Amino acid sequence: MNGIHDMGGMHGFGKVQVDDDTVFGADWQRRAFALVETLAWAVPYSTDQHRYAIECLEPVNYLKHDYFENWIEATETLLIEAGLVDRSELEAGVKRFDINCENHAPVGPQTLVAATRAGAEMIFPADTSTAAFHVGQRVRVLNTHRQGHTRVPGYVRGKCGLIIRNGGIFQFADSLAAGNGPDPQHCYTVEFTSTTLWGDDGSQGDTICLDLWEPYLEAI
Amino acid sequence: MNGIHDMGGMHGFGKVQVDDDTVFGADWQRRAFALVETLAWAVPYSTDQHRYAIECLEPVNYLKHDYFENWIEATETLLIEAGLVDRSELEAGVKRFDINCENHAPVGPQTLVAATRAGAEMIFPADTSTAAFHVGQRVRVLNTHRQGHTRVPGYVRGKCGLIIRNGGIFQFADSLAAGNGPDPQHCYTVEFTSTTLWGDDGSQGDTICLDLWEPYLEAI
Amino acid sequence: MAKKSHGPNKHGHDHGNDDGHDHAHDPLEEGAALRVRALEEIVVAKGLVDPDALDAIVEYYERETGPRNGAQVIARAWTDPDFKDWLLKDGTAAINSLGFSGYQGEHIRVIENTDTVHNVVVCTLCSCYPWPVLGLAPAWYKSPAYRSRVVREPRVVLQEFGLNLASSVKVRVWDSTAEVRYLVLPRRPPGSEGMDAPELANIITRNGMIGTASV
Amino acid sequence: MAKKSHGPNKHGHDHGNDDGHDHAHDPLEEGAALRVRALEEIVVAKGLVDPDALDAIVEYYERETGPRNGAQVIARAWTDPDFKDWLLKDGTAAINSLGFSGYQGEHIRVIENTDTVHNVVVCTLCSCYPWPVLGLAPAWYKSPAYRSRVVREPRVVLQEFGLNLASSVKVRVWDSTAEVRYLVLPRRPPGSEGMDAPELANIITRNGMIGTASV
Repeated sequence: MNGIHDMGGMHGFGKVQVDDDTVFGADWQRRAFALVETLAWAVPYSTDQHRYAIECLEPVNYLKHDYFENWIEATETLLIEAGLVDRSELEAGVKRFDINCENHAPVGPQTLVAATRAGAEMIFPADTSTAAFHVGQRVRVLNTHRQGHTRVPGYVRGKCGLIIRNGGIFQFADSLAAGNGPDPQHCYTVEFTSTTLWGDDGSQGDTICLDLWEPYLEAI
Repeated sequence: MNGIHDMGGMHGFGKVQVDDDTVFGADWQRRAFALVETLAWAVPYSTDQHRYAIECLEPVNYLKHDYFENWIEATETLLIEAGLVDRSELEAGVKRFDINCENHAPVGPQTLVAATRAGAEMIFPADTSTAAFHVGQRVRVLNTHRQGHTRVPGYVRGKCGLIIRNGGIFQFADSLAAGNGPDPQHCYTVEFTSTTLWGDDGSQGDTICLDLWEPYLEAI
Repeated sequence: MAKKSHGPNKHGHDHGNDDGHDHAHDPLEEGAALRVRALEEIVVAKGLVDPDALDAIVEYYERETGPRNGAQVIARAWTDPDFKDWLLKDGTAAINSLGFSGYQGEHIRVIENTDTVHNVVVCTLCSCYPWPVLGLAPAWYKSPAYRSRVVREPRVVLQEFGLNLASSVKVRVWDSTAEVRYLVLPRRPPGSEGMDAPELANIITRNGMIGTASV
Repeated sequence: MAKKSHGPNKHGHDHGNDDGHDHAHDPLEEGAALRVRALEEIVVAKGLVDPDALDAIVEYYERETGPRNGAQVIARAWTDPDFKDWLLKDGTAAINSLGFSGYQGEHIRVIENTDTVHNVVVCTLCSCYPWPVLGLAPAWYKSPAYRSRVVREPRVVLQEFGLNLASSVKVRVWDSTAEVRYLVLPRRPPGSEGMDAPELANIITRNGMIGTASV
């Protein structure tokens, strides 16, 4: 979707606060982070579903609120969609109904840390599908403007670049976020010249590289 | 500039509140409108300079504040830039220094209303420059991403359309907003198919027409 | 949006609906009202603004502009073929001839709805609008929702306005990006054959002349 | 951002800098803190969350991840040519061999700065970042200013970080749009020839491994 989150190339956000390397500035941010990571097991939701819920926040809130408050608001959305919490509970700050946890089991500390250390399974065997494109090939990014979650930023759509790597076959974010399973796709690193993306306002000689799934691309 | 104001095509702003046809919902909005129109004479500033000042507001304020508050904040910026008011006066709500009004004369009611009825002079004689393009010609919009004010929305940049009208030679908004005078340019109506702009997510058979000044365009 | 103005209005311009009820307390709204009052006081004290000019310009827009002007233009075009030809060829001149002119209406182009084309107007970058014939823009026209969506999914937006177009009708969206302002000439509705121009003007709506209604 | 947590912390997790000073009163911040506490109470009461898991995951990230991990990887690469080759060929495996692995680090690609190419990493769409080797992302990396600008005007942004690149050096910006996370291998600075790996690790900064500093 063409959301406020897709801000590559925008003007108006001022200078980078280069000295602000805060990770958690307040304890509630730690708790927010922990809740998002932990609830992902019980609800459950994938990272891409959580990202999409963030992208669907009201644009003014996306900009106004703290980064971790946006994470929490997105998780509230996912909890409500799953029927596990309702709006009145969140407003009152108290539980008003019980749920059947059979399909929403809480994760324990050991399991959670062990799984976090192990990481997610996102890649599929190389022989499960044939690549449509090859390294060294020039491709164009499709000009798509769907409502759903996607990982192709607006600033490369319709633009041509060079495939510099085939990273393998990965779960496809667009499909996962839409609840349609991993739908594995080849994912390529595509290099664009800055002037292709930004015209005369680009940075002469410089390039931008993105990892783009095969369905985002077409041959030229 | 690629500002928050350039929102053609964005998702995330919800349904249109079709029944809200309020012009002024509160008296302060009337006063805000009148101040912006009246101060344009004394400071002075052009409509395009005022638009650019709005575009330069912090994105979160642009979305959070009332439309007329944005108009006022932009006018405050222009007053400060002209040295006529300073930040401390605005914060305190009281005058702290006098100004020499010789070059900043207030407009009287008769003059203002008569001038408003007459309108601005924006067009130049047809024989003052030769058109680079003609009706029926296909053109491409340049892919520009400058910081300054421009009237070419992001969603048509790099896209091809058909010139359906040469509207004449007009003052050039980009130049006026930059304080470089009218720099008159031919201004064309260019029609784009919806699918050119939005790909498969466009509206089949429908088109979008924009008035675009000659410097935005190139022959194809 | 709170409609009550806060505090005494020393300029005597309170046209707000001060109906004695307490409206919802909106701190953003109050902040804006205070901000505008502060600016007004400073610039009047500095001699940059003549308070009478403030009154005059608001009165001008509220009394002399508005969609009733545009409705007269459209009604005339529906009842006078020569005027209609002129209006479509040189909108500004034809409109001036009815006494409507001025700022944000220096160059008006009238675009005609037909059996096969429906027109709708927007300003994606700000809120350009033909003030002399339609008055100042309504809130929805200036909203991010309208500005962002009507260029990408005009039919969905028009449906929200209650306007369902046949797929055989092409939509043309006009984004007011330069100095021309657009006015839609709606199709004269069936059943209106017996009406004269003043009667016709009464059935023509602001939304019809923007393109978010059929008439 | 206020660093003081508000009210009694009944879970006993106050790692904040509660230094006894009153910080600026930020209603947005307070609203967020209350919101998070409310959600925590509800989901714990419903049995969706084990409070011990909340503690454990924060402790894991604060203790076991962070830029010191990445610095060890880089120092090893600077001192062990075979490891460097492996790291550039299969970053994930080489990094795993040093004991760093996990969520948001399943596929790490290491990109090498040279005399002619400088690399810098961003995630324009959210804030993707290689957690196992760099920890959670710093505020500036997640900011709209960085995300919007570094892909369009990387040299201007790098100058704000104090990094002035010669025009002969090409900048490659890596926008982390899919599942690969990027780690920059900075150039070993002149004068560091006598340092061993632990000493080298001490001079390698988080920003150097993102690409907003030279080392």
